[in-house]
Amino acid sequence: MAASLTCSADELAQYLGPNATAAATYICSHITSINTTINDKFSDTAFAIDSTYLLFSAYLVFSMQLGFAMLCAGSVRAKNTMNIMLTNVLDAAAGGLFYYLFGFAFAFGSPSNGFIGHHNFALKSVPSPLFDYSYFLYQWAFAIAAAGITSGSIAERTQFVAYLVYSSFLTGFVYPVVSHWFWSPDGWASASNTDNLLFGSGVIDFAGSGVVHMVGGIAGLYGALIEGPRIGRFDHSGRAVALRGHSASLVVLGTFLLWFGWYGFNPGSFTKILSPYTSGNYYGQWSAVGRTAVTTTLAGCTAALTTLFGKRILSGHWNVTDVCNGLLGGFAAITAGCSVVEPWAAIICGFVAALVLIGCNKLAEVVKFDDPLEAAQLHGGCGAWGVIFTALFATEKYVNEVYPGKPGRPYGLFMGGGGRLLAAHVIQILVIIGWVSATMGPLFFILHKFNLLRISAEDEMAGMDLTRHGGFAYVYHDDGDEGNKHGIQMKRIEPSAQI
Amino acid sequence: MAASLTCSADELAQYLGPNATAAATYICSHITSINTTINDKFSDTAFAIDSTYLLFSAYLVFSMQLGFAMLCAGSVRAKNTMNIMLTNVLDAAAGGLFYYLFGFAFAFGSPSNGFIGHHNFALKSVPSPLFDYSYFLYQWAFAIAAAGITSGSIAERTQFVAYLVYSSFLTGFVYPVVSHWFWSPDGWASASNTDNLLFGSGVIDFAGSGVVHMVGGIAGLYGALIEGPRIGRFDHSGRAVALRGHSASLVVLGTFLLWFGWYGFNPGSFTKILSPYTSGNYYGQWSAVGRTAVTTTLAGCTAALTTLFGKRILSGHWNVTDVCNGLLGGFAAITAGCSVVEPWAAIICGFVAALVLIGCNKLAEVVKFDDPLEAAQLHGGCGAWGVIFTALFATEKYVNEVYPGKPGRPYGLFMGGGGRLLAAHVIQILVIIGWVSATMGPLFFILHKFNLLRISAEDEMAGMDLTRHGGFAYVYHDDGDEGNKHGIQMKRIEPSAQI
Amino acid sequence: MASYTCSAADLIPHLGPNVANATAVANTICGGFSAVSSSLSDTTYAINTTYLLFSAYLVFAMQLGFAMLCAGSVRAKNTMNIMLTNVLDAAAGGLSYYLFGFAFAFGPSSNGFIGRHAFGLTGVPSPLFDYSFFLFQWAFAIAAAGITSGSIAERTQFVAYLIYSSFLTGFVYPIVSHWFWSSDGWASASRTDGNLLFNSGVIDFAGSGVVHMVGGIAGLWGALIEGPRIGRFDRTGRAVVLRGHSGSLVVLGSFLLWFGWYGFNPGSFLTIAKVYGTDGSFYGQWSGVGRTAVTTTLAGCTAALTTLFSKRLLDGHWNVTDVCNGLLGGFAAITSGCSVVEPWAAIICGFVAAWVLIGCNKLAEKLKYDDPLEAAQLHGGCGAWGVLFTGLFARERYVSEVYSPGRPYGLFMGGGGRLLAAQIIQILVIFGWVTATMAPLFYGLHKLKLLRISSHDEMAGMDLTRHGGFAYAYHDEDDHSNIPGFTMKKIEPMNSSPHDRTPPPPSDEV
Repeated sequence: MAASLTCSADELAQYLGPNATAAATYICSHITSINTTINDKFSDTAFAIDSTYLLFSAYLVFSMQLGFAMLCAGSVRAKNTMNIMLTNVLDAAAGGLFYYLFGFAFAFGSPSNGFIGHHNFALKSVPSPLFDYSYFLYQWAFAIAAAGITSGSIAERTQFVAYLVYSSFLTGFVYPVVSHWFWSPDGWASASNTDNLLFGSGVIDFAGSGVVHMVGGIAGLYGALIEGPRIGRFDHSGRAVALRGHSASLVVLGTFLLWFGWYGFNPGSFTKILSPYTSGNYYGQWSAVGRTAVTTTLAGCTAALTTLFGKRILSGHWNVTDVCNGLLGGFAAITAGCSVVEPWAAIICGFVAALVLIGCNKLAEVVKFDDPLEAAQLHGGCGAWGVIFTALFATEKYVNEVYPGKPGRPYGLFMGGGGRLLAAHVIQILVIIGWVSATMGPLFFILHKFNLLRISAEDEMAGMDLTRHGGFAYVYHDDGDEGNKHGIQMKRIEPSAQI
Repeated sequence: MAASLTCSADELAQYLGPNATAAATYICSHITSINTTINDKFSDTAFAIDSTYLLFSAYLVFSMQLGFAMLCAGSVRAKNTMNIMLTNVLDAAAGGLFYYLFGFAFAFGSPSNGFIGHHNFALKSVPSPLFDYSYFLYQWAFAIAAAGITSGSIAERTQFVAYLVYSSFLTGFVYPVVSHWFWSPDGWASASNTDNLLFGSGVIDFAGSGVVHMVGGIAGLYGALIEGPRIGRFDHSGRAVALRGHSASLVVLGTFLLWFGWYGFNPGSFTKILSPYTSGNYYGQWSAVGRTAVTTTLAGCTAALTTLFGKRILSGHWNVTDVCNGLLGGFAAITAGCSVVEPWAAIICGFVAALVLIGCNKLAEVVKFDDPLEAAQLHGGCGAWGVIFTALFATEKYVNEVYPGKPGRPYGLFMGGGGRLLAAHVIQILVIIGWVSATMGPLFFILHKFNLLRISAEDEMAGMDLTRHGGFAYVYHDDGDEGNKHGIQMKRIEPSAQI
Repeated sequence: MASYTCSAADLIPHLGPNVANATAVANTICGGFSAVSSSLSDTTYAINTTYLLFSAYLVFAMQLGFAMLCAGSVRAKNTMNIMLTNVLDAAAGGLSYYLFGFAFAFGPSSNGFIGRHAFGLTGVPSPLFDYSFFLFQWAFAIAAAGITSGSIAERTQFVAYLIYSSFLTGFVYPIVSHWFWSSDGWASASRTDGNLLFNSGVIDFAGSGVVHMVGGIAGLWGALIEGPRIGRFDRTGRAVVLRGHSGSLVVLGSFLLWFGWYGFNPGSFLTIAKVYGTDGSFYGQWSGVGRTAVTTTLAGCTAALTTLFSKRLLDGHWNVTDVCNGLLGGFAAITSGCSVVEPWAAIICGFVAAWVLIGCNKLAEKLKYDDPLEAAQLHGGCGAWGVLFTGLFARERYVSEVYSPGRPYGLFMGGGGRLLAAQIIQILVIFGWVTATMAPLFYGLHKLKLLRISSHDEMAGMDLTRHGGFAYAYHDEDDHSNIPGFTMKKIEPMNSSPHDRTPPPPSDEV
């Protein structure tokens, strides 16, 4: 944002008349230096504001990890609570180390080829004019979210070691490579690729319906498919039995925290707030950031209401956990297009996302696929819908503002922008499915073959907290200690009705 | 905030002496163009900072919805937890749609008459120089807070359908109209009304002790009055029986989250942080924002301590849920005047608010009014005190800084500012009571007459979660399903398996 | 802030005699730039205040984290009690810090030992500090008191709690923060008169010593003087784990603390719009802030992983509450040096912190010291390690950017031993000062029988005896006999069972 206002002393001296060289030099050097100083100051200011914005957005995205932990904890049975929460804590912790050591380098290391980055390992040469520490923190918070999604799909029946293995692999390699393709300026399908856009368009996956949610969801799909449903999930006649989570309060808490964090996830993906579209105008990137927050809100709200009434018709009661899942489905779907669609389109996005989720859940029941958190359906299914949705409803004006420097880009099919964006997005869905299948599928299969994936049936019945994690998550009654033998504890915990 | 580098070539030519027109033009054109650039950049910077500030404040206010959900969940009995949490999720979701479609237009649509706005439906013509998307998001977060308050008053005994009806009506119509009166520049009682201030003063309800808290509280009062107390709340001799909430941890969690969110609610209501009072001085709106955060903190802290000792004297134990309610009462009270009072006055505000809450609770017990969350007493009672308090303690300096452009406004009675502000505030309390009574009273009464308001006595005894929401919120004991003798309860938790 | 070199007086001589009115010309050209300068200064104030306020809100969220962590770590029968203490830390701390704590800590023009101006925020805002600074410091002060409440949980009278908490927040902690953080403090690294301790001053950026050690050592004395909880050590002297009642609340609290720590550490810069060296560079205080967030994250992550595997080796299971404590230990350790070390050093910091915590816990078990939240070990032990760590690994460039150029830095980075000497002094004086103030206080309370509750109350749980009932009522059928007082008895069936239990620690059963 430098203004080039050169003041020429020679020119001025002519105007000032004879013997005025000294004055002209003085005046011009002042005007120039003042101009430079002011520009530098503005540059400082912009760095400070953008860093503040990005850092607080990163903190919000981090709080989603808390949301995942609470959502997962509430959605599993009490006997596996410690296990699932530990996996969520470790997603963040192990993810922090791996993403620092090589994940970030694979994803954004520069210069690189279109497939994978190979610089900036362990944050070498950071900060640079390309990215600052705050950018790393923000991307780390995204990476751990992907791993968090998968942990939901394979909950309640997976060995802890398998969990450690796949989580490191996903955060350290699979996810960074995908994010390189679509988000790095060097990525082969990135919309900000400078020399060769896919279909002249590139993929507009603004905050990651595909990059984050589909990756996490499909990884979970393979994990859950390969290890099979939990014991008791389908009875001998093959009918589905709901294995209810142990605490709806935790589910609602987690959902609201995810909603809260999504305001960092979607609007934060701009990574900068101080960039005017026309300098001096009230309308600039700050408005686009606000609009993104609004589309996000509306998509989630619509999906929640649709699910409420849909489920009421289908199952006869008003179910809060289903509403929470619907809400999250709406968010997962709007994530790709949040910055380039109109608010009214977000309502359509949310409405369809709720139907997609209900459909995927029906399908999962039919094919006897068991996902304790509906993570594959929610993040995989609604994420894929979100990618398609963007290609249909992206508006010309917003696409050009958000992805500048290349006028006349393709935009949404329904908005009159032709089919090239849609083609790019179909490619995105296919390559993500292909890549995750090619990496995570074999990994889970090998773990399965080595008997490292699924816990034994006894352990599953008793609950992993007892057998692996040193005890149950809850001790509401103090006398529980006395006879701490398996099972006895459980019965004795509930004395109130005996009195 | 334009920096003025005006340069007149004519004037400069005179100063420079004869034949200097060219030189003057040259110098001036340079200075002018620098000036334009600088002004544009300042304007961009200001938009970016103010939007960042407003958006993160809006996120904080949104997190209050999570706080309400947890507070309500913890304050009801376990058998109604799903119900109350669902209402809180839906406040946010339905509120999002309604406020987008017409609530915002009723409240802030411009131009409008003094009673109601009638432009900007569905965010048409937003962003405009008047307001950006972030402003909508902020106001939406306020609107859903009002509905959240009411849901507490009628908890544990209200049909879900009634809930949907009143919530939409409150968020979509009743609350927006009130906020139009007091906050829109066109509102008849607004302190920022440009042509005709009520009593030459207008109402100073900075962040909404009246507009948000009293509206929510009085709506709850009517709801709770019309449907009557919960079964068992008053025994046959008429003595009050405490129906304790099921989880104090959730109450404390919710209270702290509300406290956290209140830092968006009160200081955020400035909506801008970059406006100097005297340019170049360390004291500006940023200081006022900080002061508002401090007054908010002190009022809540004082109210909590007062309640602690007051309740210890009255009931003999140190009660954490009462302290939490006292704390929130202090916050509700300071909300009106937070930006225009001194920190020491906030301590008085909090002290009296705690006493008001204790008094209202005693009164409610005497008249057999049952409000599971004390919402009518807390938000209605303490909110009204807050409105009065502002009229007594607003300082001249702060009133003029926060409501600029009209020197010599009335201020607090006890600070020597005369009674006109107090008169305006008494009017505010009366019209809010009148308006909410005239709209919500009949609504609840009609629902009552159509038997849509209160659930049946059996449903109330069994708990709404079981009868309406598909099961209880908690399943701590997994083996419960088969072996639970006492246990009818446990079997019934999972009706889907029997179908 | 911005100083422009355009001065009318300088310009006039250059204009020469041809010019009719040189002064007016000079004023026209130069004037107005001061308005630009003012506007830039407004902008800086607005950015920095926004940054500081939101950081303060994050730090406040840590209080919620403490409340949930403490609640989950105690037994269900004492939940109300511990949560009430956490609420009151914040509330009572708010008043006492407003009235005098802030004045003791930062009151301007003071001696090296204690501040004595700005009581009740008189003279605030001033060019020195604004309301937002007060709010930020208040959030720190209540964190210190929150730490201590964990150590003495489950057995302390509520009145004792009120007394020590006010004393700690209103006097003991503010003085320590004055020494190390006020520009007048005798050991402060930003001391304005240039008379630095060992020419260095103590680099305790966000308070491993000032906050965590103070809270931890205060807790140590409290827990030592009142002794372990009943049943914590069986009659053969073997330690018995008294498990907290809810792992979910522990994880919730730990994550909230992690979330809040992003206000605690990076927020301690107080400003973000500040250049290092030249204007217009991409590298400035905003990068320092980001780096601090990264070092904080890495230290915590490493400590969590180290704890996970160590505990697996030592105890045989993957324990989430231990991992949470390890995580927090890593954060407590990095807090001191977060802004002046490289990210790779943060990994070392977290690795050692995990072992320090494990070691301290082993030691505590040997000595039959009982701390329900491991607060003394975690905040005291890891905090002390963090202070030393800074003395070893502080990097020259960052020290000169964050403080001032040409000062001693970390021993292992080639900066000599003076910083380490100052840091050792810090550990000693904090230990001495907290011992000299809090230990007599706790001892006095103990002698007056105000410290520990009766053993009957302890067995029944404080919620029942002091706080009007238990925290949880999951089963509604309690209602039918809802006569006040009777409910309470029914919730707690253990009254009927004898208490000669010798429960094996959970590890035995796996």
